[in-house]
Formats: sequence, C-alpha cells, structure tokens
Amino acid sequence: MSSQREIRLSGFGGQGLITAGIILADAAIKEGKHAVQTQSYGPEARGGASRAEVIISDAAIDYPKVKEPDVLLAMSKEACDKYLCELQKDGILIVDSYYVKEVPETEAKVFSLPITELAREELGRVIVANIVALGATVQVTGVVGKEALEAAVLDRVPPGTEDLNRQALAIGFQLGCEQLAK
Amino acid sequence: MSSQREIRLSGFGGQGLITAGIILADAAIKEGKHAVQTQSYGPEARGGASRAEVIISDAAIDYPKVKEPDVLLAMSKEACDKYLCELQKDGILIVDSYYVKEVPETEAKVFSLPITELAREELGRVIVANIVALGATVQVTGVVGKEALEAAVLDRVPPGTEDLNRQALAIGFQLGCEQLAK
Amino acid sequence: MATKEKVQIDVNLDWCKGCGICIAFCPTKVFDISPDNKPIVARPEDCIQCMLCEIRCPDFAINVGGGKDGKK
Amino acid sequence: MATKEKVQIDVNLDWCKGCGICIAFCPTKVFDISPDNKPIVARPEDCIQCMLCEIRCPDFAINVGGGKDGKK
Amino acid sequence: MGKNEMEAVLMSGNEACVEGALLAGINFFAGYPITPSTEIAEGLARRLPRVGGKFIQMEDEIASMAAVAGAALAGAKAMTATSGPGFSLKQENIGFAAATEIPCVVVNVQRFGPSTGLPTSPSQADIMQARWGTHGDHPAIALMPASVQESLSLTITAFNLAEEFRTPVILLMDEIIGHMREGIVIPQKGEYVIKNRTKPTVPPEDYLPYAAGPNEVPPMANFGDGYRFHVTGLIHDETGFPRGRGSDGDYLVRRLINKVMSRLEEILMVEEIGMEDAELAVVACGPVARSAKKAIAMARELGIKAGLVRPITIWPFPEDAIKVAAKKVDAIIVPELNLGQMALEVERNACGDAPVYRLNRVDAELITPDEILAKIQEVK
Amino acid sequence: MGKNEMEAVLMSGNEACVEGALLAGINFFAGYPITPSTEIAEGLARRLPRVGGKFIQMEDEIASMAAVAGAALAGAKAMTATSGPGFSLKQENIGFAAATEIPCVVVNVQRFGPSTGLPTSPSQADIMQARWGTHGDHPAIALMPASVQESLSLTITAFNLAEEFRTPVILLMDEIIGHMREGIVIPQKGEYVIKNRTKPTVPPEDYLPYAAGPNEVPPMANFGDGYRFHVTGLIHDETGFPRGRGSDGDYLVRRLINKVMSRLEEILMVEEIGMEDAELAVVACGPVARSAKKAIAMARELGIKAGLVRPITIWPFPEDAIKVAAKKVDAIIVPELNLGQMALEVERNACGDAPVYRLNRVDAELITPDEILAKIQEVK
Amino acid sequence: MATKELLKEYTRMDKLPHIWCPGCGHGIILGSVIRAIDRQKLDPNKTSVISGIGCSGRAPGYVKFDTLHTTHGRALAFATGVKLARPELNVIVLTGDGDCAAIGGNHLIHAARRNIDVTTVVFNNYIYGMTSGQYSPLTPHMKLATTAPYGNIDQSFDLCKLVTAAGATYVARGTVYHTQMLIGLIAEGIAHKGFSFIEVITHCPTYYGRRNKMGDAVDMLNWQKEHAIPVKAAAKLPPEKLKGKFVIGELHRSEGPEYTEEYQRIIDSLKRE
Amino acid sequence: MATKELLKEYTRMDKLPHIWCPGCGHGIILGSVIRAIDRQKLDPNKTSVISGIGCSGRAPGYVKFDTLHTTHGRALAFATGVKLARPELNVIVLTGDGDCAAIGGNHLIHAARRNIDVTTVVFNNYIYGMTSGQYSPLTPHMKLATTAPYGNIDQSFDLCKLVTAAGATYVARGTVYHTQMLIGLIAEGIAHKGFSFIEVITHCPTYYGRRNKMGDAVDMLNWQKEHAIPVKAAAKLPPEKLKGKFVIGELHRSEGPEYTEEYQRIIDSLKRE
Ligand SMILES: Cc1ncc(C[n+]2csc(CCOP(=O)(O)OP(=O)(O)O)c2C)c(N)n1
Ligand SMILES: Cc1ncc(C[n+]2csc(CCOP(=O)(O)OP(=O)(O)O)c2C)c(N)n1
Ligand code: SF4
Ligand code: SF4
Ligand code: SF4
Ligand code: SF4
Ligand code: SF4
Ligand code: SF4
Ligand SMILES: [Mg+2]
Ligand SMILES: [Mg+2]
Repeated sequence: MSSQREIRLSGFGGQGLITAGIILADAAIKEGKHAVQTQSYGPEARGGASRAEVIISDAAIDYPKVKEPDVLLAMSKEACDKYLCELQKDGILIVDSYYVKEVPETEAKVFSLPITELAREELGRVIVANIVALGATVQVTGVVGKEALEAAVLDRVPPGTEDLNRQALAIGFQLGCEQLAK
Repeated sequence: MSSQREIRLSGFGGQGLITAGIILADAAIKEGKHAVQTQSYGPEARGGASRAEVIISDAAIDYPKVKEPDVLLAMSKEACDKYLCELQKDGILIVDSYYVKEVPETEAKVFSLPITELAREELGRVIVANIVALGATVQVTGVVGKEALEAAVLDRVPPGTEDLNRQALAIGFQLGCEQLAK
Repeated sequence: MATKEKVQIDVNLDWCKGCGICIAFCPTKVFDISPDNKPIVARPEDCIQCMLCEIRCPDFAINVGGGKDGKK
Repeated sequence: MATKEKVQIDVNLDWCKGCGICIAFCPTKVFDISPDNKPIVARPEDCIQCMLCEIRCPDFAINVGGGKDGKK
Repeated sequence: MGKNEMEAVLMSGNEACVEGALLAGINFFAGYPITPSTEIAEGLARRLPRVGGKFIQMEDEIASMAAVAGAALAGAKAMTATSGPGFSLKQENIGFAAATEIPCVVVNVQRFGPSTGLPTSPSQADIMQARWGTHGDHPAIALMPASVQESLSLTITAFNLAEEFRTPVILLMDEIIGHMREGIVIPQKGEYVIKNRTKPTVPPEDYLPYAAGPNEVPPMANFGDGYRFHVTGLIHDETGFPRGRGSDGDYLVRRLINKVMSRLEEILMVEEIGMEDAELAVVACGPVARSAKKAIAMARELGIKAGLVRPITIWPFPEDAIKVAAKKVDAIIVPELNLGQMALEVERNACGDAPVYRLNRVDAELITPDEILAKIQEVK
Repeated sequence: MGKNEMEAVLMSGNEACVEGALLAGINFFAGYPITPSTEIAEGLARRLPRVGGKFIQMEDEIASMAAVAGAALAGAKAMTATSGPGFSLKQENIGFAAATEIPCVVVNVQRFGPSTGLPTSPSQADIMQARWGTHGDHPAIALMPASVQESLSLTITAFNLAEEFRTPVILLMDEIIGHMREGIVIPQKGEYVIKNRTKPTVPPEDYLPYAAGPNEVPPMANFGDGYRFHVTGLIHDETGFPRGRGSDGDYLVRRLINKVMSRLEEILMVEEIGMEDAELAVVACGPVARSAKKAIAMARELGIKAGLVRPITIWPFPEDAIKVAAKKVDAIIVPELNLGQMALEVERNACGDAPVYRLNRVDAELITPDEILAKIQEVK
Repeated sequence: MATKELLKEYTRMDKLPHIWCPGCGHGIILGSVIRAIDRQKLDPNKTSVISGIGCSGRAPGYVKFDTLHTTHGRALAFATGVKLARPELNVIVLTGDGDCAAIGGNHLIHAARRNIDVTTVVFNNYIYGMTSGQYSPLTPHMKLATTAPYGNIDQSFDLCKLVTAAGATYVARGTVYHTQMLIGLIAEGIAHKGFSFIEVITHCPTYYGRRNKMGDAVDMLNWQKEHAIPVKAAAKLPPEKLKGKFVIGELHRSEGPEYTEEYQRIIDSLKRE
Repeated sequence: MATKELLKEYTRMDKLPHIWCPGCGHGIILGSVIRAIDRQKLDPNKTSVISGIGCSGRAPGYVKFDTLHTTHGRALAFATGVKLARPELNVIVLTGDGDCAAIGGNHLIHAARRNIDVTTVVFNNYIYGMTSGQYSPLTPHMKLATTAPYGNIDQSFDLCKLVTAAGATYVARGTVYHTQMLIGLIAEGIAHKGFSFIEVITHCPTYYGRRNKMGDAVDMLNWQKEHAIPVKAAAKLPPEKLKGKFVIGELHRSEGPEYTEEYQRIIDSLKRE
C-alpha cells in the first residue's frame, strides 16, 4: 500500500479542479501506473465547493475513494478548513496563498504558494491557475513524472491554448522547486 | 358438498346470460344462501361466446369456479357442443330448441325448450329470452325459490320493463312445469 | 350509363355482420334486406358501380364488379 | 422629477452574484462596477426610481426607495 | 333464511372496493380505464359527486397517480385503480408518494402479463412488483383480498393504513376477485374503524413537516391550512427542504422503512387454518387460498394434517408466520398464479427448516383444490 | 512502464459504456437526459452519426424505450440509458420488449432514491427493480460492472446476450462506476466476440416469428426484410398472433423464462476470490465488491480466511454460487448500498446453511474496506 | 382493385372476419387505408403498420405488412424508432382517439414537431371502445360515457388544430361516410414527405352510439353526413353556421425539413469533414 | 412593495441566496411571480406553488406558500389534483421548457383542454439547464447543445400556439428583459379564471449562452430586447419582418367553463335531484 498515493484537489466550482484531477490521473496512466479519479458534487446542483480526487498506485486499485489523502491541494479557505483534518499526519498540504491567507495549525508539510496570483500576474489568465497548481503539486510530491504531466496537460486542454498551459505548468514547477529548495 | 349446486349458463354475447347469472345468484343470496357468480370472456374482446356460472350453496363457497356443473343451460349450438362433456353424469341439460335443433347423446336429463321462440312469439321481444330461460331453469332444477327469483329479476331489470320481465318469467316457469310434467 | 349493364355484386355472408350500411346508402337501392339484416342483391341491374357499398362495408364483405379476375 | 431627490438604493452584496444586469440596464447609469462585478451605488441622485434594477436583479439583491419601512 | 340474513347483497369485488372506499371516506379518485379494474372508476364516477367528492379521468396513469398525490396533499382521501400496464406506469409517482409520505390508496387488479398479456384473465404476477416496482429503497404496504367481502373490508383497511402510516398502500386484487360476485354484508357505521392522518398540533411557525412524530410518522398538515410547508421528492430533512447531504438520506430512507417495519403488529394480517396440528402447510394468497382451503379440508378427510397460511398483508411479508410454520411442518406448498413470486419469500423465511414446493399455473385459470391436494399427496 | 503499457486510456464508466456500445455495433440510441447517466447519451450523440448510426433525444423515457424497441425491430442494435426515475418510467415498455422478444440494451446508472432522491449520489437500490419492475412474469438479465473496464466489456456482453436471447438486457451501473475515471484498455478487433440475432432461414411464407428455434429462441426477421410478420404485446402463439387462450399464455410465459433459465451457463458470470479455502464469504457486487476485495486481503493478513463471491450477472441470480458457498463457509456477509436487496437472494439460497449478515449504507457513500473488515471480525 | 383482390394482396385473410362489432366504422377506415396504400403503390415489403391498444389498435393484425401492436398510446414513439432506424420504410400509424390523444398525446405532438415522415390515421369514435365506453379527450362536452354518467364536463380537443400548432405539415380530417374522400386524404398523407395526420370521424355504435341514443351504424353515418362541412364550403360560411359542425378535407399543408433527412444531412456533413 | 418587504412577506429568506447561476433569468421570473401574486393580493395561506424538476423546478422552495416540488414533467397533473380537491386554492405552476414541453407535454395540453383554473409560468431558457445543457423541444433549429453537438435538427414548438390550440383561455408571452410587462402578464394570468399560460423567454448563460456564444446574461437580455415584438406592433408588421423574432404580450384570451366549476355544477345538480 505504500506505493499508493492519494491526492485531493479542492476549492470552488469554476477553478478547474476536476480537469486538474483528470489530467493528473491521465499522467499516471501515461506512465503505466494505475489511477482512479473521482469527484464529488456539492449538495446543490451548481456553484459552491468542488473536489476532485486521484489515487495513483503501482498495483490495481480496489477501493476507489480517497478518505485520508496524503496530498491536499486547497484553493479556497473553505476547502482548506474542511479537509485539513482528513489529511494524513505526514501528508503534504499545498494552499493557494491568494485564497488561504492563514494556514491552520497542522503537522503536515505545508506549501503556501501564490498560485492564482502568479496565474494572473505572469499569464494574465486566472483560468490556468489549476495548471499552475498541478505543476507545483507534482513538483513537490513527485506523484507523477513531469513529462507525463505535460503530455497529459497538452492532451486535455482546448486546442490553441497549448502554449499558455505549458507556461502555466512551467510556473507551477518553478514554484514547487523554490519551495522545496527552502 | 351435496348441498352445492353449480349452474352454467351459456350461449353467445348479447343473449343476456351474464345478467341471468347475476339474477340467479342474487336470488340465492336473497334466500340467505351463499352464492358465487363468475363469467368468462371470449378470446376476443367482443362478440363470440358468452358464459356465466353460478354456485349456490348452504355453506361458504371456497373454490369459486364451476368445473363440472350439474346444470347446463345452452342457448347456442356451439355452447351445447362445447360444454356438454363437462356436465355431470346425472346433471340437467336445458337447451333452447331454437338454436339447438339436435341434442347430442348424453346421460344427463335433457329439457329442450322453445325459449327464444316463445320470447319472440308471446312477448315479441327476443331480448327477454334470458329471463324465460331463467324461469324454466329454476322451475326444473329448484336451485332457488321462485319468489326469490322474481324479486331478483325485478331488482335488476331496467325500470319500466318490470311487467315484460314478469311475463317472461311466468312463461319460463310454465315451460319448465310442462316439461317436468312430461 | 345509358344502358343498364348487369354488374356482379358478391356478398360474403360469412363475413357480413348485418349492419345494414350497404343497404341504406346504395344510391340506387340495389339491395333488399334479409331477416338477419344482411343484404340481398335484389336489383343488380340498377347498380351504377359507384363502389360505395364496397368501400363502406366495414367487413370487406362486398365485392362489386368483376368476380374473380375482374379488374375495373 | 424636476428636483434631483436622493434615493436610497441598497445592494445586498452577500446575495449579489455580480451578473452586471443592474449596472448595464440602469437608464441613468447610477451604478459603477466593482472589481468583482458587483454594483457600486455611485450616483444615487441620478436615480429616477424606475425600479428596473430592483425587479431585474435575479438575486433579489437590490432594494430601491425606502430603506427599512419605506413604502413606495 | 340462512345465516347471511337479509342484509347480504350480491356484488363484484370491484364494486365492493367502491363501497369500501366510500365507507372509508374517499373524496377523490383519479384514474384511467383499464381492464379488469375499470368498474372501480366507473362506480366512483357515479357515486363520488353524489357525496360531494371528486372523480377525474386523467390523460394517463402517470397523471392519475400525480393527481391523487396532489389531492391527498390538499387533504383528500384519495385513491386510484388500475391493472398491470397502468401499475407499471404509476411506479415513479408511487415512489414520490412514498418518499414524501403522502397517504393514498393504489388498487391494482392484477391481470395476466407480461405487457398487454391477456387483459381479461387473472394472475398474481405483480406481487413482486408491488414491493419493488419503483426505484430506490422505499416502504411498501400491500394487501390481497380473497373474497368480495374482503375487497370491501381491505379497502377500508388500506385507507386506514395509508392515513396512519402516511404512505401509499396497495390493494392487490386480481381479475377473479374483481369480477366475481358474491353476497356480502355492508357494515354499518360503528362496525368499522376509520383512521385519519394526524394533524399537527403546533402553530405553523413551529411546524416541521418531516419531523418524525410518535411512531416515526410525522403529523401532516394539508395544503391550504396555513402551514405553508414544502414537499419535495429530493432527500429532505425534517423541515422538508433538501440539503443534498448523505446523512439526510440515511435518516430519511431508514425512517421510511422503519415506520412500517417497527409496527408490523398493526399491519400484518395472516389467516391460518389448521396450523395448530399441521404437518404440512400450504401458503397461498388471494383466490388461490380459497382453493387451498378446500384442498386442506379434503386432505384432512384423507388423514393428512394439512394447514393453511394465508398472507392477507403480502407486504411487508409476514415473515414470522412462515418461520414458525417451517419449524413445525415437514413441507410447505406454495401454489400461485405466477411462476413463483411469493414462493421466493417463503423459501427465504423457511430457511431450510422445511422444503418448499411450488405449484404454479400461468394458463389463466385458477389453481383447483384437486391440484393442490395432488401436490399435498405427492410431497407428503 | 508498468503493466498497463501505453495502450491504457483514462476514461469514465459512462464513457467506457459508449465505447463498449460502439464496439458491439450499436447503431441506434434513444434517450432522455438524466443524472448520472447523461454522459452516455452525450457521448453517443457525438459518436453515432460519425459511424452512420442514429441518436435521438425523445420527449421522455417512455418514448425512448419505445423508439429503441422499434429500431431494434427494424434491425438496429439499439440501446437506451437512464437512471432511477427514468428506469421506473421505462418499465412498461421493457415488459413489452421482453414479451415480444426484442433485443435491446437498457443502461440504468443507479442513483440515490427513492423518487428524485440525491441525483448525484450513488446507490444499489434498483437491484430488485431490475428484476421485478414491470408487471407480470418475465425474464430478466442484468449485469453489474465493478470497474470502468467492465463498463466497456459488459456493455458488449449486454448487446451479445440481448441478440442471442432476444430479450432486453439491463446494464446496472451506478453513479460511482459511471463517473469515476480509470485507465482502461480498449480491446482490438478480434479480442472480443460479437453476436448477432439469428435470422430466419426459411422463406417468408414459412416464417413463424415466435416458433422457438434451437435454445427456445425464435429466429428473428427485421421489419423491412420481406417477412411481413406481426408483433404484439398480447399473449400470442407461434405465428405471433393473439388468440386469447390461456394455453398460449402458459406456453409463452414459460418459454420466455425458460430460454433464459435453461442456458444459465452462458449468462452467469461470477468472480470468486479466495473461495477455495474460505471460512467466511463476502457477497458483494459493483463498486462495493472492490471494497470487499480489499477487506478480504486485510482479513487474510489477520489470519481470517475470507473469500469473495461477486455476482457480475445479478439477474438471473447466481444461485448455485451462493448455495455452494453457504455449504462451505461459517458466515456470509452481504454489504450493499441499499437496505438489503441482493441479501434477500443470498438468504434464500444460503438456505440456512450459513448465517447471512447484512451491511448496508444509505448515506450516499461507498462502504469502506474497514467497515467490511470490522464486520468480518465481528461475525467471525 | 376490387375488394377481393385487395384482400388477397394486402390482408391476412385467415384472420378475418375481424373482431369489430357489426357496423363499427373501424373496418371502413381499415379498408380505406388499404385502398390508399394500394393507390400509392407502396412496396408491401417496405411498409410497417403500427398501432397502440384499443379496438383501433387491432387493425394492423389484419393487414399483410410488417405490423406492430405496441403498448397503449406509444405507437408513434415506436414508429419513430422504426422510421429513424430505417428511413426507407413507409411507416403508417393507426391509432384511436384515446390512444393518440389521451395517453399518447405527448408522442403525437412531438412526432408532429419533428416532422418525421410517418402517416398517422386516427380512428376517432369519440370514446374508449375497447374498455367499453369511457370518455376520451375527443368526447364532446356533456355527452354520456360510463365514466361521465352525468355528462362529460371536459372540453374536447380539436386534434387537427393541435397537431397543426405542434408542427405537422399535412393535416386532414375525413369521415367514414365520405369514404372516397377519405381514401384520397389518406393517400395524400402517405405521399406527403413529413408528418401527416388524418383524423377520421367514425362511430362506435356499441358504446358511444347506444349510450348517447344516436341510433345504429346507419344513423351514425347519417349524422356524419349532416355534420361534416367540406373545407371549401366552410370557408364561405359565417362562424355561427359552423357551430356544432366539423370541417372535412385537407386542413393544413406546409413545407419543412423532414426529420430523417435532416439526420442524414448531419451524417453526410460529418463524412465530408 | 419594495424588494425587502416582498422578501419578508413571500420568501423563505433562510433559503436565499438561491442556487441559480450568476445572471440566470430564473431569479427574475421568480421575482416577477412574487410581485404578481402581491399585486393580486392572493391569500398566502390559500396559495400553492407547484413545480417539476429542473433549475426552474427549484423555484417553489424559495417562496413561502404551500409548495410542491414534484417529479419531472408532472407538475400540472399534481396541480390538477390539488385544485380539484380544493378549488378555493390559488394554484400556480412554475415549470421549465423541458419539464413542461418535453416530458410534461401531455399534461400541459390536457390541463389547457380542461380549462382548469391553474396559472402556469414556463421558464423557457431553450435548454435543459439542470442536467447541463441538452436540447429541449424549445431549442431553436440548428442551435448547439450537448446532445446536439452538430446542431439541433429538431423543430421547436411555438408553445403559446400549442396551448391555445389545446384550449387554454389565457395565453401570453413575456421576457425577463421586459420585466414590468411580465409582472403584468403573470398578474393577469392569476386573475383569469381558467387555464392561463405565460411563456417567459429567459436565458441560461451557463449552458445555452456559453455553448451558442451568446455572451453573458447582459448580452442575452439585450438579445431578448432586440428580438421581442409587442403584439400590437407585430399585428402591423409584414411576416418577413417577424422572421426570427417572437411576439410578446397577451396572445390569446377566450371564455369557457372552468373545470372545477363545471364539476361543482354536477354536484349541485345531483343535490337538487
Ligand atoms: C397503459 C394502459 N392503460 C390503459 C389500457 C386500457 N385501454 C385499452 S384500450 C383503451 C382505450 C382505447 O380507446 P381508443 O384509443 O379510443 O380506441 P378504440 O377502442 O375506441 O378504438 C384503454 C384505456 C391499456 N391497455 N394500457
Ligand atoms: C423522469 C426524469 N427524467 C429525467 C430527469 C432529469 N432531468 C432533471 S431536470 C431535466 C430537464 C430540465 O430542463 P428544464 O425543464 O428546461 O428546466 P431548466 O433546468 O432549464 O430550468 C431533466 C431532463 C428527471 N429528474 N426525471
Ligand atoms: S355493409 Fe357489409 S357487413 Fe354491413 S350489411 Fe352490408 S355486407 Fe353486411
Ligand atoms: S356499387 Fe353503388 S350502386 Fe352498385 S350496389 Fe354498390 S352502392 Fe349500389
Ligand atoms: S443585478 Fe443583482 S446580482 Fe446582478 S450585479 Fe446587480 S445586484 Fe448583483
Ligand atoms: S431604480 Fe432605475 S434609475 Fe434607479 S438605480 Fe435602479 S435602474 Fe437605475
Ligand atoms: S366497441 Fe365500438 S369501437 Fe370497438 S369494435 Fe365495437 S363498435 Fe367498434
Ligand atoms: S444552469 Fe442555466 S438555467 Fe440553471 S441556474 Fe444556471 S443559468 Fe440558470
Ligand atoms: Mg376510440
Ligand atoms: Mg430549460
């Protein structure tokens, strides 16, 4: 079971977290790993919280749901507050510092990154914050390889936006690197 | 079980045999007996054969269907041919001689009566042949009392036709008498 | 139409249910009525081959015109 | 209408979803737009109390006119 | 004069259902004609306006079921009646009524299926559908009369259970009972009990329309009574509003089932004959039980101690009656007018304690006493 | 590179169902959108016209089922997909297709019920409805995938069984499998089998459309092929025409059931894990079986010899697998996302040979391996 | 063709005589449908006749095509499947007033809206015949029926208006009395590409006629004769003269893309991609 | 009343803000319904608001009356039961274009035919919103939807025409842009005794707007403004000027017996017997 990684990507609707989850799972598949991606729907039909989850493993995955992730990406304050308690003790928490100004007390390893900020400032497009986040997440967790991730991103984004997304990914990797270096 | 009488009234649609069955059962109920009346529908929705059955008993009736009647009224040739074999050996067969010109070989007691003929000739109304038949049947079988039968007839016929039906019944009783006398 | 030609009118009495439609609506009153309400082809010579009895018979019981292989 | 009377226009920012309808269709351009697309009551004195913003707001977030007990 | 006295009247099962509904206080019927249930609609079309009630023939069975639920919410005692194909169509809205706890009665006069089948022929092949016809877990109460008298009395019972448990109740008749005529006694006022839904006792502002009252059944306000509450087929909490939470689903679905299963003694009706000393049991329902009754009498004349267990309440299934019987007897016979539906529940509850033998007829005829007797002799 | 190699693609269960249908040769889909099945319709709306097939969104689910049956009669391989409420609505016409032996596939992506319920939450509460949802005795075949890969493969199987047995086949998915994404391998031509309905070999004038061919299944002509035959939901004889006779009903209904029940070995699919030496069995289907699989592994690590029986074919129910298991083990656990549906069949077939314990969740969450393990430890 | 040849060519003679009551207009409609099919020279091997449930629903059983007797009200939905799956087939739906306007009303308006090339012939006898005389959505106000023992309080549909509003591109009304015209109207409907709809005013002497004291089949045909106004004549009459009457003939015709052709257009355009 | 008082009087404020997307027209319609109810001074204790399933179906949950969220498409059938059982109630049905014209089409035409006193407000956003953007029977020809990825080949209903043909006695069309007019049309519908029907042209920016590149809510309101023609103006325009436009205002009004009154008449006449 130790080869199994469980990642939760959380935030609110419209941030593209489900797409991010799909890309992440796809990257794992591309590497020949097993992966399951699931999502949850908020209590109401539209708006509100959004959550995508990915399990990546070398072996077949039986139980497909994530209960206590070892990686949590929180792109909203609500998501951070809600899911932090489920994060494994030695887990990794990545928060978007634009939304999560103060990270609650935790034993997890915390990376507070200006994801949305950079997406806006460097690329002028908040919409690719999810890709920035993915890049950073992969960089700090190593759940999949970077080439596989890039391939998966390019497979899944709308035609014509490849460059933008490549840049977003690069920014994410960079962000992760910097943090790891700290 | 010997107190139980099973009567089948058969012919074709439009002869009023189901009404006759209902009246007969009603008469039995009026006498404080137990009675069950059932009917069968032809294979097609309309037209064709018609069949009503009545069980009359002093005790509660469990199995509600007639399988081997001890009284068979046949108001068509087809009905006579079809159902005679099911009539009990010592049963009573009443046929309308207008439709059943030749009565097949049988051990049953046979009454061949000009039911429809008399309804037409004496009353000018074929439509009351069913009541004539009922009168005759009750007369020769005694399955119910005549007063109860008359009360049941008058309860169930359309208002304004009471006299006609009373006459029809009388003709039926008469017919039965004559035959019994023979 | 000037000469009264005798038309073949066949009634399938096995199928006829005695509704009386053919009898009532024949424009030239070709049919008489039998005791069981079925049509009797009484005056075939009056038939104008309007075909109304044929197409109005609900029971496909009337054939006007040509007998077996008669085409109109 | 001759004298410019200052009307009370309340926007419930908790309910407002920033669709911009009130801003776009106010005939006298009473509203400015905030960074999150929500209305800022910038020129209440221009309001002609047409009530269009109120009845067109999909989120029941605008109240024009009388504050708490103000009836029209 | 025999024992039935003068008050007995001759009536068909469908007509008796109409009488029963009127005695129970029906004031709304919506339906769509279908053989062999149509006489129920026709009877109520005649009778309801005479007592100030409403009859409506809707555009189809789905609409009929919907109108019945709507009328019941507005305070009516409401019923619909149908047969096989129509019963299939009503399923979605039966589920809605179960989920929203709307009291109403659904009569299904079973006919020979599947599909259009043999419309004028009898069957008992909707037994399982009466329990499982709509999607999702849901409670079901279904009653099966075996006589015209019972058509009347069980129609009253069906209304009473519907009102008491706030749930649709199914009266599972069949073509034989529906069309056969027997002498029955129409009970007088005072000879039968009438139950009505519990009304809220709190003022409207305190009313929680789906807060379980005593016995897990929430008191019910009617539309128009000033309570101004919300009803939805979505999973809802005590207030009646949906919150989209799994925990509400857990609470609601379990309570729906529980309100029925926790009061089985008030719902389960079973007729037993000769089970005190029976060595063999026949489990039969509806008209088949009449044949079984006769067969048992015949068997006893032959020295075979046979007994009858007749589920009158078919859902919830009277499990204990079968469990007890299975422990007592050497064999169980389940005659049915289908290819084995009630038998499944009998087998499950017999639990290996007694072998279960099926006897099935699907040729549109009632199983005869002789057939059952033969089976009794065979397995004995 | 791991064992999945490059050919694996990430896909949801609903998407995989679309792929499977296309591989099976689908050329007609009629549906009506409903969560959580809609992606199947959307996928086929995109894909079908590209392969010359037809997609139509009908006015409702009843019409969708009807159009599917009509198209299948005209020779198409036809499918519809829906969820709970829509499945309830389709029941009448599913019965028609069963009675008239029209091959087609009906996908029900189960969601939380009853009624509107929780539309985006999973459930297994339509298991019994899949068997008994329509009125009258009828055959039913239903398959339950436990993975995205199986969504694909069982869709192909569903089409094959439909064509071979001339009957509607139900693919009983659920929200979890429908929406979850996994890597799957799309089989290449030759890696899967495609079955097609048997065509008549006789000239039209000798064609008896409902004369049982080999295996009780009548060869099937398509509308437009010159056979000019009659199809009716009434009980019909070999010629396809109704005669209103009980004996025809007996023959037809028994044959319909029999054509399925006499060839169980071709229909029943069961996955067993560790049952060789198991002392305790978990019987689970769909996604719950994945939790069970993990729980069993965990139990064995604790020294408890647990095994899994997973019905892939849920209807007809794999009775023998349960019977055999019950004789072997000391206890059976049936975890389900409902209040006990498959458990009924397990209990019936266990026949008292092993106690059956239920484990039910109806709070919209998947039962976890831990919960099953706890139950294993509890009953052991 | 004369009746005898028509019967041989197009009917299942071993199923005849049919089950309909003496004088029932359903037989006249079926005869007219057969004659219209013959007139249009449809290939019998490429013709499907589809019905729902009712006395009218039994019609397909008597004709030698591919025939389909569906569930109550759903004939048009089944027909949509047949036609879309195999557009080269001629698809004709025979349905009752209850079948198509009560339970089947939705399928009717949607088939009309899509303008799918199906010819629908409604056997409108103003009543549910098969189930013995309940009111239908076509039963006129205050007429009697077993479920309207005090008079029907429902208003009735003008079906032709309804399907026109829904989008049908050929709409006509005929009667069984005006049989020649009826054959023509049905033949036109068959020839028309798109959804065509022919309402046929007919009679159920057994239930509707008897209960409403309208006499026998002959009387009811006479009623049709007296109450039908040809569309051209109607155009010249003031509204009050039309009260209580009904208009017969071709009532509506328009052009519009046919559904299966539209679908083929999509397929073709994707091929060209 | 101003919004604040209206909210207090008629809404369940603890349920707000509602679940609808930013700019969704459904909120404007609900506000208009509340204002129309207020204008007609309906007794809130005697008013039932009933819906089917859809984004629009969520509307009743926000208003403080007896409210009923039924199954998809069936609101009018439930409403018929409520109204007939208790005719003194005001019954208002809020429904979507899919809910009332697709799966619920039959109940719509039958409620119209019976002329039962129910006011029906259709939230016509030309799409299935709740299920994320499939085409509905109101989606115009060749518009895009998730199930019409190559353009919708269906023709769409003119719902107002359809219900008029079915027998509705008050028929109107409005838009959420023309909000004042809309409130008036709904108020008139409520006041009308008999079946009244108000089709409201609204917008789903999230699915219909986005996929068909129609911009945001403001753009879609502008589209309404540009394409709506008031009924009086339309009467003066030649047909070609009306192409691609739609007419708003009161489109049809007629007199006819109301269903529950007709029923009461039967009850009363039996009492007099
Ligand atoms: C779902 C369903 N509901 C009801 C019925 C019963 N039923 C059979 S035919 C019919 C009405 C037939 O009337 P119509 O369509 O006018 O045909 P007609 O018999 O008058 O020709 C009804 C209600 C059925 N078979 N199926
Ligand atoms: C029987 C049934 N079929 C399908 C659905 C799924 N469904 C829910 S809402 C909806 C369509 C809603 O569209 P519309 O009525 O136009 O409302 P909108 O969301 O656009 O306001 C559908 C198909 C359902 N809930 N029940
Ligand atoms: S119309 Fe036909 S059925 Fe009627 S009487 Fe004439 S031949 Fe006989
Ligand atoms: S064809 Fe015309 S004229 Fe000749 S018999 Fe028939 S109805 Fe009379
Ligand atoms: S219309 Fe309402 S929701 Fe939209 S921006 Fe203005 S206040 Fe906010
Ligand atoms: S009431 Fe009219 S003028 Fe005043 S702010 Fe609102 S929209 Fe502008
Ligand atoms: S009942 Fe009426 S419609 Fe049916 S066959 Fe008889 S006359 Fe014709
Ligand atoms: S999806 Fe469309 S209709 Fe539904 S709330 Fe959003 S904008 Fe409104
Ligand atoms: Mg009719
Ligand atoms: Mg919509």
